[in-house]
Amino acid sequence: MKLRNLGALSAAVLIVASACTQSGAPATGGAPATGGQPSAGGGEKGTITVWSSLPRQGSSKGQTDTIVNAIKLALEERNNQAGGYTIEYVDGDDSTAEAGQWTEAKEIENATNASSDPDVVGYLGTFNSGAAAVSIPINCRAGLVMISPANTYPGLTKPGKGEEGEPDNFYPDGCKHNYFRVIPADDLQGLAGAKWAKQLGFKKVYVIDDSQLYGKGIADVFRAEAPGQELEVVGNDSILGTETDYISLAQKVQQAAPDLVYFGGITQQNAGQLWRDIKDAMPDVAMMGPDGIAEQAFLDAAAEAAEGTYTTFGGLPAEELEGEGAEFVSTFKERFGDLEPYTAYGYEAANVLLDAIERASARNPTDNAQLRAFVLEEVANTKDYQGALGTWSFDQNGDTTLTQMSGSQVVDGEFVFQDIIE
Amino acid sequence: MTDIRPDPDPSGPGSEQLREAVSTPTTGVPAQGSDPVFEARGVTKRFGGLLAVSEVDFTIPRGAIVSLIGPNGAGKTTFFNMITGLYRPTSGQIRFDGRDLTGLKPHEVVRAGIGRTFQNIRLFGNMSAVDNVLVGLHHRLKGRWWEAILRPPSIVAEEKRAFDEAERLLAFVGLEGKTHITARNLAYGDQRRLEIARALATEPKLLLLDEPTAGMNPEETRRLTDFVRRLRSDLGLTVLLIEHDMQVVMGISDRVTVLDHGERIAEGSPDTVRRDARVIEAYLGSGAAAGVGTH
Amino acid sequence: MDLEQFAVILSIGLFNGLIVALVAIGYTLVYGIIELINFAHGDVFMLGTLLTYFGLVAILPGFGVEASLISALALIPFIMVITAVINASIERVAYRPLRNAPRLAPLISAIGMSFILQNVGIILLGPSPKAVPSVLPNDPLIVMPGGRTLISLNEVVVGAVTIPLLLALAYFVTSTRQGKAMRATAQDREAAGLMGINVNRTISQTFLIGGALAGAAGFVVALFLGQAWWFFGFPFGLLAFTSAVLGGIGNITGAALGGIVLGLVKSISDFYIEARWTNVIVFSILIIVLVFRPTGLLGAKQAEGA
Amino acid sequence: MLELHDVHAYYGNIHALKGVSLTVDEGEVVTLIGSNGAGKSTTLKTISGLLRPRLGEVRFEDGVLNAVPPHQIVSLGISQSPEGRRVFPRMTVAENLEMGAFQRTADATLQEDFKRVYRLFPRLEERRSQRAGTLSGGEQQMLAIGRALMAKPRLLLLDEPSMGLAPVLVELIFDIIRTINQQGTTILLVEQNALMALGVAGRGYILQTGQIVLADSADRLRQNDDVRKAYLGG
Amino acid sequence: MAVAAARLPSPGGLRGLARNETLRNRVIVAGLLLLGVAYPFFYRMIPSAIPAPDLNNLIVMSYYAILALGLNIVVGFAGLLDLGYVAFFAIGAYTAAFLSSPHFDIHLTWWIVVWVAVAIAALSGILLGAPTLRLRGDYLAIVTLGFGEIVPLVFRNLPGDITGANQGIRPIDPPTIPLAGPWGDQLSFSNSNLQLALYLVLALLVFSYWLCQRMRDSRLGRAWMAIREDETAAASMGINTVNTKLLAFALGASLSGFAGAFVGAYQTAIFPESFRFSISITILVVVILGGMGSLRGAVVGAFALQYVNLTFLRWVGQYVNPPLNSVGRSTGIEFLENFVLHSYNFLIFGIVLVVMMVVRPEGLLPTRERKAELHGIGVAAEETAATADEVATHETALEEAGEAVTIEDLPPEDQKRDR
Repeated sequence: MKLRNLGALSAAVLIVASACTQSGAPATGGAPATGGQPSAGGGEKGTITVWSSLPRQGSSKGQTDTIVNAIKLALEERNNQAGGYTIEYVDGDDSTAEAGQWTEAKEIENATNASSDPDVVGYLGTFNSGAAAVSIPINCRAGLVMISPANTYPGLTKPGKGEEGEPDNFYPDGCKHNYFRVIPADDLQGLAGAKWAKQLGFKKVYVIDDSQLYGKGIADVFRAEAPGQELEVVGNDSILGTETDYISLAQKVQQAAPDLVYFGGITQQNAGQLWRDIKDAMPDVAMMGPDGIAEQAFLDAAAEAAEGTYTTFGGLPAEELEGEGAEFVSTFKERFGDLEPYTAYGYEAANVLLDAIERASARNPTDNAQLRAFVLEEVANTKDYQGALGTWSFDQNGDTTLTQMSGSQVVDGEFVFQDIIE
Repeated sequence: MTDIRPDPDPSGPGSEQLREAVSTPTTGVPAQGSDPVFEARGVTKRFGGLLAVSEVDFTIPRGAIVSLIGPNGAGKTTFFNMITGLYRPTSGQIRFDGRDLTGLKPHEVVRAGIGRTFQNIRLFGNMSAVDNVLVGLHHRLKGRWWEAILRPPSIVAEEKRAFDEAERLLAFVGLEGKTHITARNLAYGDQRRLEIARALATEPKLLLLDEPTAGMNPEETRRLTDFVRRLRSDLGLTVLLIEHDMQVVMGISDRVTVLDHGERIAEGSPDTVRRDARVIEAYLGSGAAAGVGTH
Repeated sequence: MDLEQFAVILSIGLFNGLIVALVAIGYTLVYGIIELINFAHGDVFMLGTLLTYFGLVAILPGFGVEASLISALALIPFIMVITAVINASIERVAYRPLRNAPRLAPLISAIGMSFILQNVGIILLGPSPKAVPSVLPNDPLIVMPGGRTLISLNEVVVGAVTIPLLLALAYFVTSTRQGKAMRATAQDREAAGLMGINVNRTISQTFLIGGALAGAAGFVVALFLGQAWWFFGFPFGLLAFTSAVLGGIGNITGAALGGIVLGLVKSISDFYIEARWTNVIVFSILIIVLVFRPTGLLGAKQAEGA
Repeated sequence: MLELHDVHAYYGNIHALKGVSLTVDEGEVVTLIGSNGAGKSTTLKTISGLLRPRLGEVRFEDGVLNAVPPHQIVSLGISQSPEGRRVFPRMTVAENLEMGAFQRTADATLQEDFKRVYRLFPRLEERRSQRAGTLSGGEQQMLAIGRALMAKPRLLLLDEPSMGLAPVLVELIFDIIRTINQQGTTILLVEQNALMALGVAGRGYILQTGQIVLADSADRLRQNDDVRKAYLGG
Repeated sequence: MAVAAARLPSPGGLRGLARNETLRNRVIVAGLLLLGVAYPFFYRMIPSAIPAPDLNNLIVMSYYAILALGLNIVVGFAGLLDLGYVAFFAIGAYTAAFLSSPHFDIHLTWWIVVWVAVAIAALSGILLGAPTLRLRGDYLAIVTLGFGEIVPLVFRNLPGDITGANQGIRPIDPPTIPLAGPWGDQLSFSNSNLQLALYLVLALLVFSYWLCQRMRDSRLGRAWMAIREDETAAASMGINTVNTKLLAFALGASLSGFAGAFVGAYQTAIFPESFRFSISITILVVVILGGMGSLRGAVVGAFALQYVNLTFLRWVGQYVNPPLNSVGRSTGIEFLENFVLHSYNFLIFGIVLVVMMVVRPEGLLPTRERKAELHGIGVAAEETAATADEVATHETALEEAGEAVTIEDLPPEDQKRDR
């Protein structure tokens, strides 16, 4: 009996309470759990928060360490201030040690916590395209802007390039497009890969993907573009990334006798093992992959099997940057050591956001909720931006207008820049 | 099958069902002989190459107390397990109360009216005494799983009646006041009694007792023997015993069947069996024939 | 169908299966003696790959020895001893105090140990797989008329390490005094104690043997697949454990057989179907086998009392 | 030879033995009688080291056994045929016997003892390579006793050797017990079947709820009215 | 014997005690629920020095509690070790996703979908159980483990237009209640409104708890426990063990479907990758940590584990990480330099599990029976075939000496039947 009464009571409370919170500011959210940079002094307009959500554990850690450092550098250069606000930075982690990479639950948790905190005005991330697919809708509903330094899955922004219904279903209930990226998407990279393969003189290619959003997407583009580049696709395979070995798969590849093996996927999906087993079976075959394997972790895992591997990258390698970019590279090297491919993109994403905050602040928002809305608008208005990556704009989809791709090859255990692929 | 109805007068030793059984003339004492309630024909059980029970014919007259004896490994327990549905006979037929039981599942055998106890007491050790008996009542209750959740009045009443019935059964076997004691914490003799109460709760017409006196001292054994007699006289049950204690067997049984190496080597009244040369050779030994017995 | 290709696939499956068998036996030995699914066993194997890695990149160079096949083989006894001791210590710490607890308690404690070992792997090696210096040449040894390699040198080394270990174990268990003590302890611990068998020592011994086999398997995998990775314990452990159950858990021959069967299933499925379906196929086979043979391929029939 | 002095033993916090004192002299057959739950098997477990006494002392010859682990007690010369036989079902008869001699490595007299056991139990010799689990109950009991003898004990502990056996076998087993004793092994016999036990034993102890309530010669115990009533069924 | 009987409270007294317990329990439950309902209004005022969970954490704790209650039916009540419970979770979540998302362009309201998810999860429980339930113990465990691996893999490997493949399914429609007038047009129970989502999951949790409690205290509950204790004896008492075990599988799975439907709608997205083996293990650990068969244990276990995982370790990390990191920087030890406490959550769990099993194997809130089994009253030293008789033996000894352990001998908190 008691229980039943209580149920009715709580139902009533629930309706009233939620009606209240619906109309007012959301009464939910989480205090930042991770420590950020302590604010120096404190801006006259108060403190606002910027999140990043990146896989801080697992094998992407090498990459994300440098991205976080780049973000911190960008903040330091502005003394943790933008538009009169003191910026608090939360270094969010969307991975778990046990998974060794990003997980949906963690990404959802981050997006939920960030978007429900009214002081959060920007969300830098994500690293993995799959993670973005999860957090874009959450942040979109809350009107929180996202700038990714690394997502390359086309469907996140480009109609007709991803799955059916994309990208509209990332922006549900007509919420305002809140997602931007400073890196070119994979439709360009997949195409670049195919173009480069042709330039390098390959004829027959075997395509393997890691059955993840990013890897499969890029492999699909590569497959689709191959005929146009006079490449014959002689075989196709998907792996899960948790297999113990690929010896049998290597046999299958060998039987198809390609002169190039293209892998759409990332290091963390067991790329090293795949490389070793294929190289064991076919020592002379050439191998190519996207930026997902263009990192130190791949070299550690594949070792000598990595030698000669071609990688494409959706942008320019650090050493090819000029002007402001070159300046950044030297400062960063001095402070933190070597750069990874995405480091400069993390720096650029942070700066774009901070500049947008300056402009939004100038519009004198009444409260942080309005500031958040203004920041979103100002990020979208980024035009002819002169940054570390050059001069570029966001197009109407939220993509960068930069389309330069670069190709590298592993020589003596290091990625060596080879070519710019237009 | 008798429904468990509310008992207006809980003063008696047993429930309505129990008293009903006493007053039913067809199951009175000792209307045996003519009317076999249980019948096994040519029952055989093979385990791989091992012939555990071979072509055994066996009948139990209604209302009788029958014992099954034989050396260790003679196939007694295997035979028991075939009756109760734990094993399926390789060949042969088992009939009970006009029904063919061959190949039925254990719970179907119970529902047909055969209850049992185990040689090495198998109570639900971590459940209370009354819950053990309630499990015995399980198949006589009607509550379905959704009714367990919704608890309509009929189920609440049924549970109440079942609880009362269980308490009456506990009292009947002499466990009054031990309703909520966890079974494993009961004394050895009480565990034996509880096992019988649990078996009685299944409302058997035939009760199978597997070495009920194992581990009891002579005094306890005597009490138990009396109790088994009461089962027949008060409840009109037919009883089949497996027993090693020849004093019990000879004292209580109307008929004795002897198994050896899976075959029936003798059957008849205790006296006949005791004098049977094959039985003496295979089982009893000369001392027993001379009347020494094991106790 | 290309028969030569099929032969190659079978040979790959066979050698993979031998490695799995080594790990599987560790599961089955422990299960046989204390009826525990030792979840941590796969991770002890993983530590074997780790030790091999450190042995080749740090220890050997530290002694000024060049990493080669011969010097690597010299590492085996050390690795086996270390993993054996680790495994026995796990038993001492996490299972022995639970000897008389209900079945699930040591199982949970085993899961706990598995978590601990995985994290030790992460701490020691970092989160990414690390390439093990390749000292194991894969020169073709038996080449078929069509030109394909049936058996290569590295596979022979796998066989040369695993098969003698399997045979030695079989001899140990069936014919030596300690092996018999192990079997007796498995069948009736208390009675074994009454025979003068030191039960605790015998159980420790079982863990030592299981751990040593896991270490050897870790060594072979590190060399054969060329990687050490904290995550390896899970897929290998799952495969090995499934092999043990498939063969009839507790039965050593069964575990070896199960390992080889699953090795074959895996290579065939990887090649003829797709690698990502392999686990689905492996587990479907397991379920089907168990539905029709509830105690596994070579499992003991339920004892029938008469 | 064996002396228990005021031994207290517990299962968890159940006080199972409450000050048991008894002695067994060289060459004797002593029986311990009691109803189910009186603590008979517990007493034997305490002697063979499976259970540690919390108080009191177990002395064998000149040593105190209290803290000696079971496997060492066997090498001191005490072996036990446990209740319920407990043979190793998936090992052969010969292997079971071999396990009985586990503490005696590569002893030259081992073959002698095999012969002795096979002489006592010819059935076991017939079935030496059969798995113990496939033996009948009586054969398993013989194996259990034979296995205990393989340790060449000076003191043999027999726990309920007649349990679950057909009368004809009970007699056989007791005959063999007598023979074993005549061959020079001291025996402590725990039995439910008090009549038979008192038939072979010289002395007996009556154990009740963890305490010795009566100790006397077998003959006098048989005459004792209380004993008759409680344990002899008459 | 007479002594023991005299000391026993009368059955009526016992039942009276039970009634008081129920009343007390209800008051506690009501209090906790009120706290849960009020929490969103004040938790942001809690000073950061107190590690208070945020709403998302509370929601995760709650749906883990539902999952644990479901698995508890299978493992705790019926004694069947299920290592692949995540499969049913996946099935529930996918059902919800299929029926209310643009994936098939079906947009049923969640309030209907949740029941379909429950039904389909239950059905798959039966489908898995029917051929495999005759397997015993660890064989059943490995078969369920295999099933738990297969199901997410199949969702992941099938073509995208069927299951969404590796990309999962998104967006999933959140549960909504249409509203009119000044409050906006609808209430949405998803991660865009954590407060409402919390209320929804709490309601589901209370409902699940109530279901489990009712089932346990019924004919069915007794049958499950009888099977857990001794399957052969249970069959010999007229229990159809196959059907009863199937029912345990089905009802356990249905709660998992319940949680799955909620999680899909709450996250508005699902991915095959989320349904890993570690989820099955985590839920099992919750059940055992809480105390097998104990309903309160399952709930408390889930809250405790996820609280430590999601809130507490981070909070501690705030204080522990920076000094360790600076030590690492100054000493050059990379491990310390990059040390993040909560990333070692599984290491910490591992240690907790081992220590817990060694020190307190019956769990945090064991049922009376389990506690009795493991401590004090009637502990047999050996788990051998003779156990029952052994214990009986020693009990006899005690009882005859007038030392029988009766209910009154237990400390007061043990007298209630954890019910």
